[in-house]
Amino acid sequence: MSANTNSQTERRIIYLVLLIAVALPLIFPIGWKTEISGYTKLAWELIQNTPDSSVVVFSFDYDPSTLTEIQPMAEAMLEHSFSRNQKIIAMALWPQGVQMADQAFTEALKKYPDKKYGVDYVNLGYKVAGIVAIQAMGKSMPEVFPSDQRGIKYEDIPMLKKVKTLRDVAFICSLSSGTPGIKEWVMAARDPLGTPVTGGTTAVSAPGLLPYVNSQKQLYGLLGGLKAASEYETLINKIGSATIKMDAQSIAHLLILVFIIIGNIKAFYNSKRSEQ
Amino acid sequence: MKKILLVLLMGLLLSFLFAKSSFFWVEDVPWDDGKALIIKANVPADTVYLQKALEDGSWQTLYAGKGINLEYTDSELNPDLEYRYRLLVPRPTFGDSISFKAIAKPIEQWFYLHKLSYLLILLAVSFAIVYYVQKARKGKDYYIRRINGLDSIDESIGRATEKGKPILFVPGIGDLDDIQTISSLTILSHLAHKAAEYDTEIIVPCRFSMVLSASREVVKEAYIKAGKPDAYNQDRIFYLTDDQFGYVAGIDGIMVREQPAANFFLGSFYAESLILAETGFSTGAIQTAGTAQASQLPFFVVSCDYTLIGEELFAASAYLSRDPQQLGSLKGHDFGKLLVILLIVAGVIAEMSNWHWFKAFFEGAQ
Amino acid sequence: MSGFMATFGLWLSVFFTLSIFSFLYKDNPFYKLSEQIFVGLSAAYWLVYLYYSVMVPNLFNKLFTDFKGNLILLIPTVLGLMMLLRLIPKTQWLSRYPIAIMIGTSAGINMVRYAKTDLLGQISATMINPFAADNVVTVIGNILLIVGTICGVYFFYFSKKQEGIRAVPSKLGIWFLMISFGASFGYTVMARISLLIGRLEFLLKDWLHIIK
Amino acid sequence: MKYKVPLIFAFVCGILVVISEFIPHRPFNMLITTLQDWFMIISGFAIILGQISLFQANIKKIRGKNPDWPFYLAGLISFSIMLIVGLFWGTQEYRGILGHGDKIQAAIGMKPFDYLFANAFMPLSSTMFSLLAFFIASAAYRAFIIRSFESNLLMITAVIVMLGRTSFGGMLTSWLPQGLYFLHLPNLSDFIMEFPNSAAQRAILISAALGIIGSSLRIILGIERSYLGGDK
Repeated sequence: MSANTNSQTERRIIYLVLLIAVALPLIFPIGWKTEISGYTKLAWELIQNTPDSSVVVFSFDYDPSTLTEIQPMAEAMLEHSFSRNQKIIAMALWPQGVQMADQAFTEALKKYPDKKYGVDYVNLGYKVAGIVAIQAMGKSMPEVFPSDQRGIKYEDIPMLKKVKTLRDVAFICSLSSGTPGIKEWVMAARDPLGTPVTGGTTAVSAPGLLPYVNSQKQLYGLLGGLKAASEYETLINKIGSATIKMDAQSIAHLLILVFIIIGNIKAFYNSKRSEQ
Repeated sequence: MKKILLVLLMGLLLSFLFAKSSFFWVEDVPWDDGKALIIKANVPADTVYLQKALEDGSWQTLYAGKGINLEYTDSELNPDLEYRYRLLVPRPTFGDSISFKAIAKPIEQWFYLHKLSYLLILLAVSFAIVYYVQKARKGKDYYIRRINGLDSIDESIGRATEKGKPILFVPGIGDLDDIQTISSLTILSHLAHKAAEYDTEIIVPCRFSMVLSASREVVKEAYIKAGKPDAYNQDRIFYLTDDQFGYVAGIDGIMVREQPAANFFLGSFYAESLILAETGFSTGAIQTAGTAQASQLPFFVVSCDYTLIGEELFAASAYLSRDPQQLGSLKGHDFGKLLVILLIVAGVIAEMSNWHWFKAFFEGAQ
Repeated sequence: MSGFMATFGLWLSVFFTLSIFSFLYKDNPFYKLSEQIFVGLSAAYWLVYLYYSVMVPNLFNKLFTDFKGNLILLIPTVLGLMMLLRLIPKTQWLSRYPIAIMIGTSAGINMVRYAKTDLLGQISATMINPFAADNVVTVIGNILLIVGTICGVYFFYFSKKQEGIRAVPSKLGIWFLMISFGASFGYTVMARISLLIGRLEFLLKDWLHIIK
Repeated sequence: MKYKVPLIFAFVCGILVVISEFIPHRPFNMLITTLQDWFMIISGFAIILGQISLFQANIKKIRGKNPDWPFYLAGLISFSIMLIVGLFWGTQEYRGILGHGDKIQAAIGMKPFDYLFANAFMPLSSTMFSLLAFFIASAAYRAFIIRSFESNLLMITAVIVMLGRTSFGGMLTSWLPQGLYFLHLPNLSDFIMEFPNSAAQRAILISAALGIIGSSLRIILGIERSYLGGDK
């Protein structure tokens, strides 16, 4: 039992040190710079090269639990899309995504106050059933979204006049932290319809989605985690929340490496002792 | 004779004008659901106007611009209707314009041709699975290689018996419609049988009521088969809560209080994988985990003694149960894997030899 | 009033944040309370949004504005109600009909979507000429990609003994899997730390005003 | 009857989806649209079902005086409050049964539903997940011990990626000459992600896809019927 209590104490020490190590750089920022990876660049290029006044879809498929990672991406990508004069359809495959979308738009509209609802952007709200909903959007969007969040009929929204199915949008950007999310968009929109899909996801999901960023561009670039968010902010010359938080991130990573080293030293001593 | 020739010539000219002029014509989009037409024009003019007849008789301009090699796809059409288009080529010197007309009806086809490769692969794999399942049902026994993670079962039960401590089995957080949960229950059946033989207690906390009733059934059956129906204790297989984190917190409590000698985490797991494996480790149990959830595998691999990776979970369940349905299906999947390997090799060779049609066929380019 | 409510809301958030963090020391009543409130709130959240964004526009509005034209929607409504009969043991069997429709439809969708994206899509994405790249690093990478995919798939091949020469690709396959798990682990560290940063930022900025 | 008809339903729906994937001709493309519409409505009811059973389970625990019953009561109360304010006064964008509740909005600054979301739901949900940061640190501490070749492979990759994904990792190796620049930590970490990681993930995707095709096929053909409960 004593070994157990011992490991309990050890565990609590680790927790405490980690807490302090993350808090300090938040209070005293260091200002390290990040390098831009190819995946982020690719996603940026898609938005950058999509022509003026194309209609695009931003799908908010996450909830507050992953807010820190994904919200900065959402804000940066929205801002970028607005700056390219694209018309944005917002929607959500997660019910909590609706609130996340509202927050992101409030942020982006601060920079672009003349964007008009219904003309430059629209919020269609949440839809249940994930991949089935996307599949149905491929056949008919008004069928899936008879009206927007405010109750305005789909047909009466100016920017949606020419958008009948997902084929008519220039790209889909899914900000997702699980299922349904990017994978479902690739499966039900990109592969059958050919509409480009890009997006941002948590660092947990990123490795599993990277195989889709291939020569066929099943996925047109991908933002994975806070680092990618800060890279995107760099690309659009924005000093956003992600950039500021990268210092804490770097310190925490280093600390975990230190933990690994200590753990190994301890294991080495233990094995020596048991040999004797 | 001359008259006939003249009439023929006239007819030819007319049919040219109406059916397919070489300046302006409409084609059906092949292999689709009959909702689109391609309008093509080739007129050496800098400005042309492409217009479509609306129901009220007016003309809607679809395109304005250069007339050379013009291709315009009009989509969202109704396959029952005929559509009329015209091309206006303005003649500024005369102050008027020449107009070409074309009429067409979109046609619905019976197959998406670009999906041929996709259909073929799906059919091949499906037939293989059905074929092997049928054969297995008729009594053919298929070989499955030994799976490393399964070695832990005997070791765990041995350890638990020695220490007089129970075994903890967690069937994952998926409901019964998840095949991972079903595989997990098959393994539970085998484990319960062994546990009954050695008189070791087995604890099964469940997240869903459907999983609970299935687990009870499975364990009870195993105890009866082992000839110890009296040793079966229904209260050790219980429902905790539907909530993900509540469920995990409950299991954590069990691990700390009961100190099981061995933990099995088999089924579908999400973010809680790490919490379970970490707490289990701190109690010193031998841990075996298995999931097809790729994002959670690293944590199990790192903190458990044995891990069934991805499809190994399904294979383990087929291996232990010898259920012909599962065995046959697995054999069918294996056929699919061989096909995949062959196709990849063939594809790489084709690409290196510049035969790009091969890859294009599988990409299903339209 | 609204000023007071804002302050109260802030303290509420702080209370919940700290209560959950207290679990790190050990399980305690504050944690349990927060956990149950969380469960209750999230269940209600789902229901509310389901009502407004699915039930109202896709079902109720259609039925109320044009009942005759949408008569067909009564079928899924009845099926949905049959689903709810699951709650009563006697009528439980009726829920099998809607469940069968849902499971059958998703099985069909899964089958075609996975076959296209994860099977066909990934196979053709691996059909590459490794030597077409313009630098050595990418050429090596491409070769690794092809070999790794093949060996990985072979690792999951169960119906042959993997001994002698047959064991080699399988062994290679497991190495690739381990590298991939390591990479995922590294990535996940980043994700989890980000979440912690988010919470600390809230405590330090919105509550304690230590950072701006 | 109790099993046969549902199995036929599952078969018809599954086959319809598969056929409409390949045949563009009517009636399939229209049937599938209808089926998808229905699916969304039925799954709406399925979510309601889940929430009601949660409600029931809590009531059962409170009645049975489970040792933790006050907590379950708190859960029940919070559920009811959130549901009632949500339905009565709606959310930020949706109008509730009783309208927008302008007076209440003026009093607390926003709609009560959004207030609860921002000040209770959001902190709870995000803090719950942030606990994992601590668990992952302790897991790394005790599990990344040099052992077998395979576990070392995992550990080394994890370390490279962890370093490569920070600003610090970039600085650590920025002195490398141009020729060795692929060893630069961010590049190396991207290389691992792009090639060996993608290869392994691809292998997992392919074999899992085969497994899913197999089980879906078994469900459609009615060979696999455990989802209906009861017999095998």
